Amino acid sequence: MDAIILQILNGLDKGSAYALIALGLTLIFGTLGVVNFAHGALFMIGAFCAVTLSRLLSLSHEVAIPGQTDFLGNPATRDVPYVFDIFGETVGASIIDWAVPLSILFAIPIMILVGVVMERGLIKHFYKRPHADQILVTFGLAIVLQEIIKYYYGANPIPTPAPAAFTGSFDFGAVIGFDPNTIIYPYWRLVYFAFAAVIIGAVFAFLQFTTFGMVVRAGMADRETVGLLGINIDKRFTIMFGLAAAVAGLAGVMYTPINSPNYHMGMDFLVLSFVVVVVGGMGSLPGAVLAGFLLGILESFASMREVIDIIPGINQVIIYLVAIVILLTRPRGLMGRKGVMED
Amino acid sequence: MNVRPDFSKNANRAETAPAFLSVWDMHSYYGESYIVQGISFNVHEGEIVALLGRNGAGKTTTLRSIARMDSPQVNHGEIWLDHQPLHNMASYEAASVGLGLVPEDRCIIPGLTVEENLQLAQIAPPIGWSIERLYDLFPRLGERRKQEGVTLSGGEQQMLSIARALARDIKVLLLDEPYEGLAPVIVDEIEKTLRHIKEQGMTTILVEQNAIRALQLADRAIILDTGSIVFDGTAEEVLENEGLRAEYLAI
Amino acid sequence: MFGLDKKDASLLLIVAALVAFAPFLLNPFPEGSAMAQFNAGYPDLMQRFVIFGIFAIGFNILFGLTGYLSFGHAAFLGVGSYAAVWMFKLLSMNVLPAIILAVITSGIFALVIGYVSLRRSGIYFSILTLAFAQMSFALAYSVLTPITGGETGLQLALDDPRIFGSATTAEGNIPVPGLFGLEMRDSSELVLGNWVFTFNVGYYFAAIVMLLSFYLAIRIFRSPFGMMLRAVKSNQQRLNYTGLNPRPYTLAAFVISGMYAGLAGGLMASMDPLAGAERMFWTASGEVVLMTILGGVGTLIGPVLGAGMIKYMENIISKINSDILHGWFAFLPDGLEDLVVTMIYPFIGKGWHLTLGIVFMLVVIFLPGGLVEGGQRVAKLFGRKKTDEPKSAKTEPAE
Amino acid sequence: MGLLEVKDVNKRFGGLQALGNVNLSVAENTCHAIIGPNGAGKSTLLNCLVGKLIPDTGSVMFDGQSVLGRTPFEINQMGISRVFQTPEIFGDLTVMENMLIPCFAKRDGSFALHGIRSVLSEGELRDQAEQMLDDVNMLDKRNMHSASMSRGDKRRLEMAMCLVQNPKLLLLDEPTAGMARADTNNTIDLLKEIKEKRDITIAIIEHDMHVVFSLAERITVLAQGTPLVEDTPENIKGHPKVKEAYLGEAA
Amino acid sequence: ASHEGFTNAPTGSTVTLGFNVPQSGPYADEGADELRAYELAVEHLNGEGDGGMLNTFSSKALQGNGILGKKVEYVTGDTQTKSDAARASAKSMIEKDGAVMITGGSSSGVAVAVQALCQEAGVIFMAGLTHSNDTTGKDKRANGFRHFFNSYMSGAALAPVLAANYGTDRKAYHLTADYNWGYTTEEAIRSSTEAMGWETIAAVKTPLTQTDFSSYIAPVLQSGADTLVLNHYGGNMVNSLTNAVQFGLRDKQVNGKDFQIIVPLYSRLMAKGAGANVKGIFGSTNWHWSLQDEGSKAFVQSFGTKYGFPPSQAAHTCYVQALLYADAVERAGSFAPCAVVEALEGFEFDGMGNGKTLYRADDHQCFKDVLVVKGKENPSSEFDLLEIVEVTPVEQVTYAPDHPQFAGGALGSCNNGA
Ligand SMILES: Nc1ncnc2c1ncn2[C@@H]1O[C@H](COP(=O)(O)OP(=O)(O)OP(=O)(O)O)[C@@H](O)[C@H]1O
Ligand SMILES: Nc1ncnc2c1ncn2[C@@H]1O[C@H](COP(=O)(O)OP(=O)(O)OP(=O)(O)O)[C@@H](O)[C@H]1O
Ligand SMILES: CC(C)C[C@H](N)C(=O)O
Ligand SMILES: [Mg+2]
Ligand SMILES: [Mg+2]
Repeated sequence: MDAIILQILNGLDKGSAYALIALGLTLIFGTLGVVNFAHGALFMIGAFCAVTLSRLLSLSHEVAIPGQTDFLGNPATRDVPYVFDIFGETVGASIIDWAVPLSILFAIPIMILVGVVMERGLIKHFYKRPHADQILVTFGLAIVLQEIIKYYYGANPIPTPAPAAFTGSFDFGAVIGFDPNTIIYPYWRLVYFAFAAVIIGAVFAFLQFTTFGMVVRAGMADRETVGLLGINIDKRFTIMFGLAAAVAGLAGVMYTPINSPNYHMGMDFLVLSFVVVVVGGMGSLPGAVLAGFLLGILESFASMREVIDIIPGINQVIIYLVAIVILLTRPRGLMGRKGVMED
Repeated sequence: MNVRPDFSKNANRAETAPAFLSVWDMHSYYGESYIVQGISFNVHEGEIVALLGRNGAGKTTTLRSIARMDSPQVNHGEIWLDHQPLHNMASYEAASVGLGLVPEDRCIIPGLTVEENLQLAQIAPPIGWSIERLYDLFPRLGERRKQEGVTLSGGEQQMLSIARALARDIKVLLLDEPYEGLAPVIVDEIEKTLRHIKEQGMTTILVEQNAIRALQLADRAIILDTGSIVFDGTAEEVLENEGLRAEYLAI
Repeated sequence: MFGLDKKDASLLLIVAALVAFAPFLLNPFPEGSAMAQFNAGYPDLMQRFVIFGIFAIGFNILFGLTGYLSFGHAAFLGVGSYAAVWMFKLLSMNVLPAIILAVITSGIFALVIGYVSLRRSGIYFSILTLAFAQMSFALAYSVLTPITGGETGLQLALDDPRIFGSATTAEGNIPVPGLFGLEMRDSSELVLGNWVFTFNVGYYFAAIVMLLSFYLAIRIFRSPFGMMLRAVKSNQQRLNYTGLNPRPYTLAAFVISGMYAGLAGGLMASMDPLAGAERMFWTASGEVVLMTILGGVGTLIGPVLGAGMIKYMENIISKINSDILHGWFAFLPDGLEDLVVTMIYPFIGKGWHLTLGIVFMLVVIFLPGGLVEGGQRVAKLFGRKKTDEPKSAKTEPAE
Repeated sequence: MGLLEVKDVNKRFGGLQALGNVNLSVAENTCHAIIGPNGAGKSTLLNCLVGKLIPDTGSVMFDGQSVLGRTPFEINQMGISRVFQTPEIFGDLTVMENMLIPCFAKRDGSFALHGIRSVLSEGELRDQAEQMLDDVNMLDKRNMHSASMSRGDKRRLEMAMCLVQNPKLLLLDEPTAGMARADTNNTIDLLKEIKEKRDITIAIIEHDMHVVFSLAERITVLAQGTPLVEDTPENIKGHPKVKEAYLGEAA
Repeated sequence: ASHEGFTNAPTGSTVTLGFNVPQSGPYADEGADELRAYELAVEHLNGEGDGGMLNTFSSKALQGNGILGKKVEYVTGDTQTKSDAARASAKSMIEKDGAVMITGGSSSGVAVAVQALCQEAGVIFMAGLTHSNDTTGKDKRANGFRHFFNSYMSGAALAPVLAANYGTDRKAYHLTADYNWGYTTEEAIRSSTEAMGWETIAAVKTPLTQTDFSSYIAPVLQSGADTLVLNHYGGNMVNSLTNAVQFGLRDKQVNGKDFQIIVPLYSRLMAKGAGANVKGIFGSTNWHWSLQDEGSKAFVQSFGTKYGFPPSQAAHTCYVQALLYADAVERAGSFAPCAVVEALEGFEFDGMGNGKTLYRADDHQCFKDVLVVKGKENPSSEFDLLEIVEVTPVEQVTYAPDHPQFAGGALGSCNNGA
């Protein structure tokens, strides 16, 4: 029982990561109909916003440590961050400690800018082009972005921890009456879950309670006609793109404490997020979110030792297996709209 | 025949153009295919002009050029509406200064209900008839307001397309074969509607294969053939001119 | 000629000539010169050009004609390789049975996957094929290690129970694949002044297979079957109401293109008898998609050009290092030399992916029809300046 | 016993009864018109005949066999061809290729691998196709990319594609909508001629009364999903109910 | 040894070596460090720079005038950490650039694939970073040599240290990367820890492509295990370790003992990726820059001076491999692979950072001391992440050539190629 609750918790958390990444992709791919292979790169850039901010915050000057030498035998130095000089050591240290949450504020404008520039400069010209061309250009872009990050940050993962206050874990089992240590859960993952819920809710609200979503959907189905109705659809597409980039970026920022970011993390997630979006059904935001959670939970269950013992290798293939079953039983995924990218 | 270009080349169109809508020396292309080959005409305020011609003559292309759609590309020429130059505008800008096109294949937006299709028309100003008023005009649409637009019958879609144009406050209505696929009674209805809005000052260009019906309604007629104007005159002239009717309209 | 019209026949002849003289064409720079780095006329890369050409030609039969975008085609290539290597291990080192089995196995595999995946269209189809391929990869990498060799890959061993032929050579090594005594890796060199040209058995064998596949592809493109496939892409609804069943057509196209992939896989294993699971990873499937688009979707020669371009960059650009760069620009004054080298350095060697990404973007932005379109534009520049084209710009499907 | 026997067919879309107890019998080698107001269910009825929709209840017999439960291509192979209300053609293909596909379907059945011989070697089929194109006056367009034709041309092409199959029953959903008058007249002649020459049975939906009355031998009037009357053209013309519900002043 | 008739016999005044390293993909940083080491080695071989370990190497055959008087040149390639790409790259070095020796790589799959290729083509392969038993076990080849240690050695070196620190009564839970290297490492650690009394509660395979290990980590505490062994490397290791620490495993007490995590194979670059999470965690490594023997000091000095940071174990093993090859050629007096094989087989040397080392003839595996390290609690710099706990003497990690973990396969005979 406790094992099951634990895996559900895990699944919810994994699912919220999938859902959040898929959400951004759905805005571009499911709604604007652009096969965006650079979406993973946006997620990765978001994560590197956090890395960059924490680097900026810990920008330091060197102070010699008397009496010590470094590995080459030269006098050793110690780095003192400038924030220590400005705010004093305690405040300075906690600013650095809180770099990841602070990055949210830092990342939003950057990601919107990235999204808008990408759309205006490139994607705009590809709405009417075949999907094949979109694949090639966004894949090319993804490689370029990835290589730029690799050039400046190296190929190795860069640890970017959560604030100390969130690093522990929480004995959830004890709270609901199980033995201690049976259901423990890291605080940051709870934060991530809550954060995902907020973002998902906000995006839903924005698209549900304004006509924006309807206009964009209409524009995707028939740009020409929407133009005839006096609507500047290009502008809205740009906004949508900026929004999607921001969602992807924030997913990346918040993900950094869970796994140290590296330059290819976007590619690692790319295929999975396409699977989630399609299983959820093209053009459906609730579908993407639902599929994210569903696949997350099933993946968690499939990774249980008891399950692997019965079906060896099931943890390797579960997501794809479930995707196949869903797509075969439900023609347009869980909640897909008719006619979106069906040909 | 009867083309009357009434501008001199370099005059300021906004001042010299006597007309409400004027098209001057317009050339349109689909990619490399040269379709509309330099046409000029004027439409006065409150007029209904019938634009006639065989299949492939370039009628749709002309309307789409005026509405500033992405294709065809207008490589040369000027289009003025009420002292505003349309030729530099994108289609949404043209729409916002008062141009309304009812496209030939109706272009009902998939995925949206009837009502949403109408609401969509009222997002960008200027807003015209209220949705309720449109339902009064086309009660069938009112009955089907929650149905997805593309599942409407052919005729119902045509009504929706016209209603959508009227939902915006437009100065010029461009109708591309509005009667197509409509039951004769409905055609009568729409004709009445067009007369009605003409009385209120609407300017209309009507493309129609049913030339007789169109000419009965129109003040003036323009006949196109392979991308050029071969006749521009009053509707009566066409009805009286046997040769013209036989050659270009087969009526 | 060969049942082709004049245009197609001359295309085939041109390709045949290019392929036959590739050892010369790809080695334009004298040995030891600074530019020799750009020579691509060595057996392995030439083999790769034609083998990936076959893969892409086959992929294009499905994608270019029917518009069904499979994102799991590498699985068939992988299956073909495994089948071929097993044939080497168990039967004989002759490449013919290996290739035949590779084609058959991948055909059967494609039949099963295609039958299921083709129940859906568009993106749903793409994801189904992707899922099947990823499952194949994951299982081949881990659980199926006894059959596939897992991460290491399936390779020959000194104790293989080969039925026809011996387990080891006289010198105690593993025998190499061949065709009735002709070893695939045999080469002869022709030295002309400073130029060295290599003629490799394996390459010419693969090249002949490629030409046959190319010829078959042209015939398929021009056949009623090919026309039906284009009709599937254009309007399935109409096809249905015209009394034709789209499913068997698409399935046949899927299986044919799967067999092409298997053929490529079998050839790969024949040139180099090792089959690794990464061959089936989604990036490998993505690569053939990119090759096809880069060259020109639905064109005959495009996919081959795309394959060549990507493989060239992967093998040539990635091998340029700063040492070589300094060598090239040694004639410049020192400061300038360093500057130039620093500016170029990010794009070569370990930065070859960056160059690749930029090339992808440039091609698709400036040549919407891929490299073939680029070729056509060049041809137009030099060729007849015919502006009196009839009204319809496009009267025939592009090359 | 007619070639086509529709018995008690019902079809609902959610709350809407699109077809209610439709009975229809089309006799062999006649031209039977179905008319009725927009949204009456005419196209829905056609959809039930070709396998696009499955009626909720009722039976559809063609040539003594039930069509229900068969796929569209099987039904076509039985001998029913359909022209759609909005043109359905192979836009990426040339006009000639568009014509050849039905020829192959007719000759080789619903699936054939055809080996790898060239399309060009199919002289006989090409002759057939050219002949048909000539009949609809489109021979000069045979190498054109079909998507870039005007809509009237697309419609003619679609009709030619259906005719070249030599179907037993030809279903036409507003074939002349948007067609120029001259071509409409040609089409009428063509259909008449073909019907005579090839023993084709035709069921036609049209709002153009000129076409209906020139072609039809029997007319069924559908209203709100149910047949109102079925009679000869003369009687329909004078039928007061039909006049009121559908024809309006046109009659 | 024959001098004539071998693949790519150098004819001019230069000799070309092929450095085949991962330049893209997850091990790109390691590849970059390997390449730095090779460039340094080439410098030293050609008599430039300070000579590095040439000065401390026990064999004095190398003169600093290239190899056999021929100036050393090199070509580089990208393995992409994929066997296919690695083989293609190696092939082009052999076929196009005339490389007479290939070295490098950062994964056992690649090493095994390229080793087999070199055997067929008739050139020498000096493996880079490869830790799987199979490289010199069932997939060994006569033309291939490995200086790096292997899974078995990691197990043998770690077990006593673990016993001393954590006792002999532990319940271990293994998470194992689901591929060849994972299997051999799990087997090695299991057999050596079980031999000293530990119990293995479970061993769960994790997909190589996994990035979030939470669903594998979460059940560990419930299982009653008090030790977690992460048979992961690279990104897998960074992520699984980070996840394990997030789940608070290290703060827990199970069976009355502090919960412990073990990472059998450490590398400094990976430790950097995992950040503070590595503190206090045991693992093994082939070499570390803080070693104080003369060879290591000389190497760190010349590498650090050139590049500004200390070398990684990847850099070290690659540098040594390059020197060992050159030395063997020099001693054999020929580039012919069979001659080089003969010179390397059974070769004993010292002064290369790991103490006295033997290239065993039976399987071409180096036998030398193995380091047991621990994540440092208070690092003094960004490079100072690991501290050496013990230098396990070579005797303790030596095994018989027919040890079950290395069963199957045969060296075959050396191949001179064309
Ligand atoms: N998208 C297109 N690309 C290329 N040519 C086109 C395109 N659309 C139309 N044409 C060509 O332009 C010419 C004029 O077409 P247009 O649609 O304007 O005719 P029309 O007068 O509206 O005819 P109809 O009465 O049949 O609707 C035709 O010859 C047609 O083939
Ligand atoms: N898929 C559907 N879902 C809901 N309602 C539908 C659907 N298809 C058709 N209808 C409705 O069924 C009715 C009959 O439609 P149908 O298309 O058969 O009319 P029609 O007689 O062909 O009209 P027209 O002459 O205007 O083409 C219409 O009111 C239409 O809105
Ligand atoms: C880089 C190595 C030390 C580990 C690697 N995964 C291997 O297979 O050997
Ligand atoms: Mg038109
Ligand atoms: Mg209808």
